[in-house]
Amino acid sequence: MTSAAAYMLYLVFALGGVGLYLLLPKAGVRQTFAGAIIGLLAVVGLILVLATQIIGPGSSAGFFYLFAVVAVLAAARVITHPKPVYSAVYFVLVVVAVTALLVLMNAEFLAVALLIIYAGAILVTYLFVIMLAQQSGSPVYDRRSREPFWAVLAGFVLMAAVAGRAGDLPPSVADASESATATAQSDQPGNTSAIGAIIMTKHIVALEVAGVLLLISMIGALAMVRKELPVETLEPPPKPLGQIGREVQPF
Amino acid sequence: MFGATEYLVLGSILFALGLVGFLTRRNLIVIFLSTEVMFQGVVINAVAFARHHEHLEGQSFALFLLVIAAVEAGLALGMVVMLYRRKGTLDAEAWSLMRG
Amino acid sequence: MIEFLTSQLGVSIILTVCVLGALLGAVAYCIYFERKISAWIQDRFGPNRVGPRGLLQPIADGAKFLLKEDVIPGHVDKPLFVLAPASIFLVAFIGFAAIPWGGQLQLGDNLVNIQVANPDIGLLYILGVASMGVYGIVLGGWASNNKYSIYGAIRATASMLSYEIPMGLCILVIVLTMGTLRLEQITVLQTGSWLGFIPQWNIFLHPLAFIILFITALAEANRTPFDMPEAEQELVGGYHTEYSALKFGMFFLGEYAHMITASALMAVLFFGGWHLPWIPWTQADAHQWYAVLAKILVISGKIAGFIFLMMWLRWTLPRFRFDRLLWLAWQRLIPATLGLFVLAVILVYTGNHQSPLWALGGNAVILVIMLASGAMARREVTGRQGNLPRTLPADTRGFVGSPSS
Amino acid sequence: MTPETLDTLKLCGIVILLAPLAGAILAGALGPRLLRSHAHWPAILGVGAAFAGAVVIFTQMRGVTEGATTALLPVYDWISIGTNSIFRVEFLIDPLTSVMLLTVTGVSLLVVIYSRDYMREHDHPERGYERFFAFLALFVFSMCALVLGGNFLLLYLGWEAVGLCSYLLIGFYYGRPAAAAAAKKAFLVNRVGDFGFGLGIFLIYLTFGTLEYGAVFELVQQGLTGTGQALSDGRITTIALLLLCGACGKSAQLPLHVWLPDAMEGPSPVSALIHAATMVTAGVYMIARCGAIFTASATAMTVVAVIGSVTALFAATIALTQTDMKRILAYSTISQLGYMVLGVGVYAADSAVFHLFTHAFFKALLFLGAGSVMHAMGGIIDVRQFGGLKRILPWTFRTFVIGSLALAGFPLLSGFFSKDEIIHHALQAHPILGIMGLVTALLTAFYTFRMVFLAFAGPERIPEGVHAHESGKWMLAPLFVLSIGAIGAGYLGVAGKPFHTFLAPVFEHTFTAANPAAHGAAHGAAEAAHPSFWAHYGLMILSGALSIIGIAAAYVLYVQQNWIPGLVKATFPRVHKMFHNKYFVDEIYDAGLVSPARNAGRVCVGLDDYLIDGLVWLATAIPRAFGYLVRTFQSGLLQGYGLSMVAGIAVVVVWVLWA
Repeated sequence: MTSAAAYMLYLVFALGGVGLYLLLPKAGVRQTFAGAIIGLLAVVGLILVLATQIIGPGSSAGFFYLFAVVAVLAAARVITHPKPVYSAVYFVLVVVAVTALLVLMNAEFLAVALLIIYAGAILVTYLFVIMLAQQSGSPVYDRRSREPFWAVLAGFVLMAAVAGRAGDLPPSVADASESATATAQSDQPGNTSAIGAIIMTKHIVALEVAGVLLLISMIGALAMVRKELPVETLEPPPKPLGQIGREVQPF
Repeated sequence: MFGATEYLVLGSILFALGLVGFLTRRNLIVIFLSTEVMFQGVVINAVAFARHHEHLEGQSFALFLLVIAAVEAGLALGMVVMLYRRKGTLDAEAWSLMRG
Repeated sequence: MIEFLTSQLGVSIILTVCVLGALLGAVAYCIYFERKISAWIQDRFGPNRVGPRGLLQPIADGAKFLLKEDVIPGHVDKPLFVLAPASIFLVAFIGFAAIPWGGQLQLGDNLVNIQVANPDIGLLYILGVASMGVYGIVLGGWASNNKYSIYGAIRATASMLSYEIPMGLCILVIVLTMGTLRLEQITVLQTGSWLGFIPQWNIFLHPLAFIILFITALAEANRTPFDMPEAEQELVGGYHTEYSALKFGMFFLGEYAHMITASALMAVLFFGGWHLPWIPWTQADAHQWYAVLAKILVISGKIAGFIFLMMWLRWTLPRFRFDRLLWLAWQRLIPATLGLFVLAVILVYTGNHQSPLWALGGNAVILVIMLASGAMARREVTGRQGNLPRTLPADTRGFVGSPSS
Repeated sequence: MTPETLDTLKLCGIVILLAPLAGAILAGALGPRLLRSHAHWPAILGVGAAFAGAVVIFTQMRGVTEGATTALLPVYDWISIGTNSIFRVEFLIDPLTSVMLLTVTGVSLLVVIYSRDYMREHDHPERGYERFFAFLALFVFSMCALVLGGNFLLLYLGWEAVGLCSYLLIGFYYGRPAAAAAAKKAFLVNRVGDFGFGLGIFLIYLTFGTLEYGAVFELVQQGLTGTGQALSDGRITTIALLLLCGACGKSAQLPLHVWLPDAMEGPSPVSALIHAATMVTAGVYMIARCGAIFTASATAMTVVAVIGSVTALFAATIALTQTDMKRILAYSTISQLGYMVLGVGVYAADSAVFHLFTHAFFKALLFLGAGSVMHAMGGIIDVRQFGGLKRILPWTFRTFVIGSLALAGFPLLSGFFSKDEIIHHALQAHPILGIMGLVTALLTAFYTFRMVFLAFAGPERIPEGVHAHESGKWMLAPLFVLSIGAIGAGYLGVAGKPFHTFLAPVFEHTFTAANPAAHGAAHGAAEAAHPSFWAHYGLMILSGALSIIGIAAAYVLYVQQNWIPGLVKATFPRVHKMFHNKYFVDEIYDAGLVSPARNAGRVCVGLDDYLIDGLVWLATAIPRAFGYLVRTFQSGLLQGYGLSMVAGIAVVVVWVLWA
């Protein structure tokens, strides 16, 4: 990456940081409109920087731009939306976009695994919990952020520090034979059996450990949630007005 | 020719967005969602490096990352349910018993 | 132009259009047939006013869905309320992309797949898409802001999450036996016969897996006897209580599309896809247009057969109680499918995975264990029913029922 | 002994140790959940197996006709320090061991069987039922380890382990303050004795460089005969007195006897087993086992004899005025133990062991009988509160009388023969010792039958609200078996003296004329070999007459003319008060030892609270002040920490990537 590209990238990041700061839920004046404009400008700038400085013109990376923009915008909404349900739904969008990006990188098995595990299992449980815990409306703690300025500053400094060096990639460490097989696989998309082979041979210990970890976490979660706990605050939070069908206890 | 740079930039952006969400949001569930966003950034990063080096280490690493994410989700949600039962709120600031 | 049309991409695009069109029609006529079959089973006439023998009834229904006022109640969460049926509709249809409809077709110099896409991970793709189906229900139930809807959604989510596990394990049994995730490849591998008259279909290797897959397919599609989310007597309409007009229609069509996907999957995995028994497609004519057409008809016939079976069950069996539903999944189906999975692993390891004798023997052992444990558990089951609490425990009641914020 | 015999002995030794231990573990581990009211079975089976092993050992030892009768059987290396100091787990099996094992496991078996009914109320187990049996079986294991051990280290191990079991069982009813205090007292008083005992063992190791019995005794012998390393006389005397200190603690001899009467707070079977028949005799066993050391020092032997005789008389006088049945029996036990120690002290170790043997039968019988009475009286054991029980508890009464007659030395019962032997040897050693023994015998007969008459004779008196009933078969059966022992055990010591002959090889080099230190007893032993009629039977007739006189006096005083005791009490108030209050020994200890120690403790507490804690407080003030400053940074909020973490990571990343 040239230094010009890097500086342009920092500029875009700074713009994005300002936009994100404005978008984060805060008390007082709503600045979401300005934040959205600035954030979109930053995304457009990001595309321009990527297109002109990093990927270069002429390259057919259209799908990358599409899914990258979707991923970034959805991720921004995950962290800025005042309703947790929407955060979760936007996160599904992030997962779908990342899945697509993984397909672009020929990691098809991983892509589908990500979709099944994240979108199919993890996010549904998140939604489940959100639905149970918070049926509608957004309480005050969803409408106020904690120290948005310092968080955005720290996060974006970190991002700039890492992304600024992303262009200085080390040369590929693949040796000739591995490279040949990988190329062969990339010619014919689909590397499921190759991944299976490497996981079952080279990373077999890690696989076993992962299985044990899953088992332990399952037992732990069961043991934790089954336990009866004393309820500290019994009175429910005040009800919002104007909700139909919610005044009668179901049982 | 595959260029990994743009994927790495994207990965770092997702990671940082998740980080900011983790630091600013007060809803326990959204905090965990933010960590999952960070995971997505890491997955993209790992796979991009795997593509760059043309081997499968990165992809298998990302697979194990999925396992960790599943474990985290299971335990974290269990804890959230329990905390919610205790206090009737999802506010992370309701749990500051370790204040010095 | 001709060149493009005869390439794989062109064929895929044409196929997409055809399949989508055909499916929409098929789904609409599924509803018609459901009504006809129910009438037949209950000794009634069924729809017979619109068109000859009521054949235009689905079109009239569709027109009604389209033209009715699309009510969006005031208390709902509007964006998600709209998103939910759309997502369920979308998810129900994109799964068809990986179904192999008719083998390969010789088009000029090209040999093209009669399949929208034949990815390396076809089966996983279908699983992944199917796992997204639950979002429509969850979001619809939550967004409706209605306690019946949310109960329906919670039930649906719990049952779908639970039944996805035995479903995935059943599919894994076939994957292990076949050694591939490509649906086309799985179909091709089921060519031939044993002893000259038994087709080499997986149903004859793992009948138990098929039965369990069929059960889970019913549960995944929320069909009777597993249609708890919309149990009318308890929950009005379940998660789609608040929906009307086109959005309701989308939920409705989504359910039938789900049935068709599941049937196609079962046909491919267990009944040899487009194979007909005793008719070997020889190399010479296998890729000719008439062979492909015959194959498409065969697989469509198999799908229709499964759909008929599902409808038959719906009008025959009573509904499960919800806790029994989850009990069945977690305490019977998952152990059984785990056993099948282990069996498949052992068979592959010993190299007997294509031997019906060994596979059927293993299936029989697992079936016997299942039945024995069921018989032993019977007393406990009746006791459990007697001890069911009248009301939910206090903390659960507060957790689920009370409006928070 | 043939190798096969040695193998059998070793196997039996292992069974004797492990079977009760396994019983204890099973009863303790499975009792609370699984066995519940069947928790006695592991203990009964374990102790039964041990008893069977003891019988086998005994028959094997009886069968040895030629060669050495001592077998040292190493089991495994236990502790090895360097290369030359190896402490092994090893068994020493000789006639003394086999007799002790037989006594211990036999009485234990009977007591465990007895406890099955005793520890339940209306056939419903008491709280801690399984705990009781676990401890009891553990005690049997410990006692067998003590007896079987082939070196001083194992002896010490068993010594401490029986002390522990005693503590646990005295405090069995830990909810009662009296029981807890009694357990504590027993433990502490035993610590005093054990401290001396431990020092003695250290000194043995220091002097001889080994703890193995045979080697040590060999070295002592060589030192005495001048064939080996020379020993200073004082060293041996010191060792012997230190060991005696331990024996005093364990066997409740004079300065350290105070714990035993209080130990009666434990359940009656425990009193019968541990505080009458087995554990308290460990001291006697130890002195007998270490005869080579004790007989090497005339001073030590004198001290042993004096302590024994004084304890015997002293405890007998206290027993005259006690009213608690179990305490009377406790003082009687101390008194009889005094006899045994006296016997060892006058070079009559075989007689002492014989008395130990017979005493185990009749004293266990008496305690179990007292327990039966207590069971019937609903836990009341004070003889002033009931009387005339002989019709209510006929079988208890009969067996109790047999035990009492044996204890009183009534002619032709077991106690008569064994006690008579000891008095005989004492008279030969020194007339005063013998006369003290005779007086004690008279008093023994008197107080024993005072108790019998108060409890069983006269008009029926039962405490209010008690439903008195005879005990069940599980309790009566051991009483019958013990009665037979109480009547017949004495005949092993007459008519050819098979008992003494069996034991003779153990003591032939120590408690005999061959021992150069034993000149005083040589004359007596020689005379005993060819006794004239009056020299032998005269004493028998005298002690039998004393016994009958004592019983008759008790009958007169407590049945016929029962106004006399009151008159005596009124006439000699001071003497009665002194006897009744046990010579004020507890009070003296309290004033002389406990109170000063407590006051010193208070001073230490004050120092600790103000001086030491003050210094510590000062030392902590600095970090606390610092902590006060920085605690504001610890918000307790997850994301606060997260923010600082991310800031730090950002700094590090920038540093690493860009600097």
